Amino acid sequence: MLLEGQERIPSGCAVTGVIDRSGKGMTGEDMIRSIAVMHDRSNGLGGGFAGYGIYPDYSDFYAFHLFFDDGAAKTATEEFLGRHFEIAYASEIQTRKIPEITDEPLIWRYFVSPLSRKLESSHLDEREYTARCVNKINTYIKGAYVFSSGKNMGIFKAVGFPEDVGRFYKLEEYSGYSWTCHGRYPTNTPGWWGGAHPFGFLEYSVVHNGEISSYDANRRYIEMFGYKCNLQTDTEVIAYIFDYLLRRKKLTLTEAAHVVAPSFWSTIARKSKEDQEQETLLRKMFSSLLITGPFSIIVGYPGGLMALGDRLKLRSTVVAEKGDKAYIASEESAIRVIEPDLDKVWAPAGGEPVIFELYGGRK
Amino acid sequence: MKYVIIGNSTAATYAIEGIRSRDAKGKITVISDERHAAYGRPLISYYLYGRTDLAHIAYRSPEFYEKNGVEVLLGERAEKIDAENKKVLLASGKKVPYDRLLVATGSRPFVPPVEGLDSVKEFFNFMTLDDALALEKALSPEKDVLIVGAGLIGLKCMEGIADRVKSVTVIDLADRILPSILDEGGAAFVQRKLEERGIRFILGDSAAKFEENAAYTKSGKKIPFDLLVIAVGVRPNTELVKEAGGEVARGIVTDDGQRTSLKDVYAAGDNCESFDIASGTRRILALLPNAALQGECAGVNMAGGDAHFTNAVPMNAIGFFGSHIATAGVYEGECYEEAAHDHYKKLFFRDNVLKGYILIDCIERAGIYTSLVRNRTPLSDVDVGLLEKSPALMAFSEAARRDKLARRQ
Amino acid sequence: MKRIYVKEKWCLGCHLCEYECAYANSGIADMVKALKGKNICPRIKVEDGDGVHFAVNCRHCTDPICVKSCIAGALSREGDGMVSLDRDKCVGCYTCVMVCPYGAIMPAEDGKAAQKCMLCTDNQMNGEPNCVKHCPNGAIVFEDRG
Amino acid sequence: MNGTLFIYPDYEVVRDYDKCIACRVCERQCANEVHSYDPDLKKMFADNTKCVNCHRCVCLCPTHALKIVKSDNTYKINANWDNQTINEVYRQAGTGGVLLSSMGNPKPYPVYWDKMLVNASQVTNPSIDPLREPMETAVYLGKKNAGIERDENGRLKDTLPPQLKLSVPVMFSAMSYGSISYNAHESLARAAEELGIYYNTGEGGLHKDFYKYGKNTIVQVASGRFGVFKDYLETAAAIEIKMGQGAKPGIGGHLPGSKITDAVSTTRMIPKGVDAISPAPHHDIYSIEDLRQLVYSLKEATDYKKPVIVKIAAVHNCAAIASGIARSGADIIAVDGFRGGTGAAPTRIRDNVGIPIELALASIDTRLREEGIRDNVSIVAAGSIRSSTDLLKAIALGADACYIGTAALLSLGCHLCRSCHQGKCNWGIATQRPELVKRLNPEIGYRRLVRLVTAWKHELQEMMGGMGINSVEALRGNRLMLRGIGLTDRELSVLGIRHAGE
Repeated sequence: MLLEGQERIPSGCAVTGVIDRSGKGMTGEDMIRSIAVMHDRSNGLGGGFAGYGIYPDYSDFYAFHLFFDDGAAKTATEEFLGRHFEIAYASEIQTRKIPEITDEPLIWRYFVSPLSRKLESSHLDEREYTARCVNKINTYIKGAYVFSSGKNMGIFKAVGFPEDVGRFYKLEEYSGYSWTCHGRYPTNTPGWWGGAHPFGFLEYSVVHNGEISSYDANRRYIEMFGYKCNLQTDTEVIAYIFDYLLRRKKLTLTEAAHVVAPSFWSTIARKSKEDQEQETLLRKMFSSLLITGPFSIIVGYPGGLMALGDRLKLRSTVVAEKGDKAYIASEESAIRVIEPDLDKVWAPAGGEPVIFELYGGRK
Repeated sequence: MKYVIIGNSTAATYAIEGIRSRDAKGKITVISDERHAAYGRPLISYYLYGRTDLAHIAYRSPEFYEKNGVEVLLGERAEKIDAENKKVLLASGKKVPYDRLLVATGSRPFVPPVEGLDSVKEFFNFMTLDDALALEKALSPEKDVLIVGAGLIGLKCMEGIADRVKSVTVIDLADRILPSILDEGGAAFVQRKLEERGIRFILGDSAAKFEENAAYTKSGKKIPFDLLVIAVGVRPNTELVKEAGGEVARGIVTDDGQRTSLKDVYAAGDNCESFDIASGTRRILALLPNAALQGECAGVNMAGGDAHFTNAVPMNAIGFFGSHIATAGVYEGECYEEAAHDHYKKLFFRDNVLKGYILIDCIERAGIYTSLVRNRTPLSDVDVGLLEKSPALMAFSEAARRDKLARRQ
Repeated sequence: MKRIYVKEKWCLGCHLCEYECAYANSGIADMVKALKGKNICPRIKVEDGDGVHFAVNCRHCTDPICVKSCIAGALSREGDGMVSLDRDKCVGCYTCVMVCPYGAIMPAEDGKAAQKCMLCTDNQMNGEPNCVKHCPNGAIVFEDRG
Repeated sequence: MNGTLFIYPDYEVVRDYDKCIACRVCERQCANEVHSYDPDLKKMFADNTKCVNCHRCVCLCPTHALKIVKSDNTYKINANWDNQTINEVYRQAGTGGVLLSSMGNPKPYPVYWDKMLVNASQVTNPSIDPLREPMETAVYLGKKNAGIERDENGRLKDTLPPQLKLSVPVMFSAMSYGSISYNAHESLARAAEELGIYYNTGEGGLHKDFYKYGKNTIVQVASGRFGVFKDYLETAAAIEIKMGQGAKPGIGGHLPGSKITDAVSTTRMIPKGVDAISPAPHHDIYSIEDLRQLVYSLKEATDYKKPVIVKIAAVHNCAAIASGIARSGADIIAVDGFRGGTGAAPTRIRDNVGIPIELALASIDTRLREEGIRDNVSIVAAGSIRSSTDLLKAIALGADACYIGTAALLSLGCHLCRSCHQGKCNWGIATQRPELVKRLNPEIGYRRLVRLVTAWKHELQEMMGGMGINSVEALRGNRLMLRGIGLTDRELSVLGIRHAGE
């Protein structure tokens, strides 16, 4: 059978996320409870979490999480990392042995910072430099895969049901101000750990429920800009699109949402002249980044979460607020299970971005 | 408003429609000495010929009078117009008051005072439906018929009865048939056709004396017959107006709104004159379309409208045994002529207009010629060469054609 | 009222309208059976000139001279404005032929009555004029121009 | 032998005498004078030698008594020397001239459109019903590679070069007034206006009457520069530099003097009755840098307000050429495949030069993406887009929009008799003879074009909906939606698609 990257694998899923806008830390346990309610939306072939604010002590370093198939891959990777980065700290990620999670690869964490000499001679900014290094490892080092590469955030994923994955990674030991979680229902993967979600790229992480029909149009376009869609998954391409629009084109989140899930032309025609101009311009400039087909995503980034669904609302998304906390999930029950008494619950319209950020704004 | 109409044929019918186009309420009374609702008067020959029957001969639908709120006094003869008191006196003694009066009394057959005519037992006029019904009763395949008069009425009568009697002979003082509408060539063409059908003509001669079953001509011929029809002409019924003091020439004199010289008295139809634009003279144009147009004009004006009838033109469509004649206008001026075995055609041009035409067995689209005569269309505006060959809208300018076909004219 | 109008600019002079008219008024369902071997007698006629063609049929005049000239009362203007011919009343005198300024009334094939365009209301076409339907170039239209 | 040999006609008129009513419509409608009526026999006859198989008579015969069949007259069967090949030798031996043909390449080369299959959603991803949901077909053509700039309020500034907005990704190909009739042009112009798309003047100038359709007009600047002047450029929505044409790559054009009527001569700004010859190359463009100069000359002339299209024929190295054009300042590249139509071309060139649009389009799109310059230009594919599926497949291969020429002409009545060069088009399209031109009533013609494109739009929407795509932007370059059938690995690789079942 073909792995992710060798073949395009559609999948259905469940997503959930939470943020405490006051910046207070939460363990990953609520996420586990939340995703467990949606057990039937996963099939045991992938689950994962992203936590933000979990590495306050190393917040200036890129936190690389890697899977290695074997020692050789690890050696090659560490050699590569050594040539490009200062490695502040490296360790195996602590896991809990449980019968539900098997066949684990080597799972390592590195806190790194680009070597200043190398960075200078590359004429790239630090993030671009780091991004390209991540791409190189993933593309060229056989058996090595960077699945998390942002600062002060981390992704934890595995083959299995997400609630088991959460226990496996001992998420009760981490504390973050925001979390997202994903349970996967792929249709034909043997289950490769790297193929589980969230998908992260630098600080951006994406969890996604859906199957986009615009995939190849989006992929062939985004690959013009140095991205390589090795996994051939929706989540990967969506993550790259947000990285491209937010980091490289410096669009706002809302603008990026208007690119990815734009209003219909007929809707735009009814908007104010100003909005018409802005949204038309975005559609004209980035028409190849329009995503069609069902999706419901949570984009995690330093300081916030954004929920966005496709413009026809072919996948459900529910958002809710309770005090400082805000919730996003595929189903309301997944929110109610962790906070039965909500201030406000609503279902955003298709294509309407819902953004929750720390009171201080994004980081 | 009380409208009274004396007469009940074409002019009367159109007068009713003319009145009703402006006045839906005023009372209309029609006085007729005939006992039938209005019928197509020229149809009496077609009735005998078998082209129509009593069920179809009516000029309008049976509900016409009721629908238009018309009181019809049939079999009542108007004796006198009391113009001063605005009343019509009937033979029955009734008096019918009017606010507006139309005299549409038409014409009557002229019967010449010929010696021995009263000895003829089977003697008929051919003017009314009653005439035709009476004649029909007398028809029989054994009978020889003599028709005096080779004009329109005489020859239509001839066509109507030819197949129902043993023989028909037509005699006329004129040297040709249909002298009022055909020139010599045309008359000869038609005569030849009719003679091929077995009709006998005695022309340039007249009946000088009658016995019960024979006529003696001026030239001394004896013509035996079983049945005699006199159709030498008609006289307009002008007496009512004349006796009331109205101006009468050959026919009743009216203005172009059909007003007589009597206040609130109008006249229309075969009893009055019109201005013939083709000849430029005032004359009686005893033609059905003319009666219709005059009647309608009179009706509109009686109801307070302002209609004018100004483009009267003599024209006739007549046919015998499948042969068809159409004529219009006057036969003066430069002539374009086609005389072939199967058709006869003459067009008369003068003063840059088409003055008249004679078409025999080539009547298709003749109306295009008629409109040129009626409208006095300048010939410089049309392609005369094309028109001579056949009537066609192609002969008009593109703009005129466009207007015509788009109904903008 | 909807009437038939012709557009000279687009008339190709193909004469299809004449055949379609003759067919429509034949009372025969099959065109070949209706027209084969016959000299047609259509109610619409195409005039051909030098590079100019147009079809002519009854204009359904607002003030129709034919109606006023009819000796039999067979022609009438109906409520909707259509000039209608009652063939049962017509005796074939052709006064209407003599007065129609468009040359749009003609003797019927049997010579016993006149005929004119009745906008296909009196035949198997149920009021959908067949000449209009089959004109290949939109040169004959059925429109309400008031 | 005096030099000309009788060649038995390829096609024969077959008349069903049981059905023929001798109405003579066929006779009146045949400009080739094939049909005649014998008044003595009261019978219609046909002279097959004059028939070009345009089907005018077949279509107009009211009793459907006519058909045209392929003649079964044959020389001795010879797989190498087929009838047509032999006849062409006879013709050339008789005339000593170059064989001329019209419309697109009729030879049995592979049609890749017919070897690609389209995907649809099942289970994991819902199809979308275009009758219930918006299904967007609008596209903007032009450069997309502008930088992000913001005003003092932080709002995005519109820095995009001029764009063409299409309500549906279809445009009418360049067909000059002269090669086609006034009425054909009017039909195209009015249809483009009603549809919210564009038609293309071709190299024939723009008739004064059609300036009012300027906002839906692409004006062409070709090697003969016919009809090019200030107003012409300013009236248009976009300007197309024609470097080549799919039907006849490498050669110019030739409109015979007989088609240069008063109006054509005025519009083209050339003498009446004299042959109009477009040179093979532009004599001011012998290299890519020369093209860049012309692109910018035209932009200068029109104040940078109009997109400039560069149209090339699909030839072997078109991907490299396109890469050069994408860096030349051009906003749009139009690529015309070898099955594209023409009003006249040397037969040998039409039938043997150039490559299929499918391959050219795929390689150009791939090449521009590899070089990261796909956003520099939009790509318009042309050269026998026959249906909505061809259109859809072209977009999935990477086209932003398609030009349709032959399909547009078919909807105007063309029956592909391929005799345009004879100037006697019985359908009033490829002719300047007034009595024939009038056979195409633009009132009918434009509506048929509108209906055709509308029908394609509906089909495109239906198929997009089936794929779960509700905006045509998400179909562009979406090659996963295509699978090859019966193609070799090499062909699949050029097309950049997988085989069906993979």
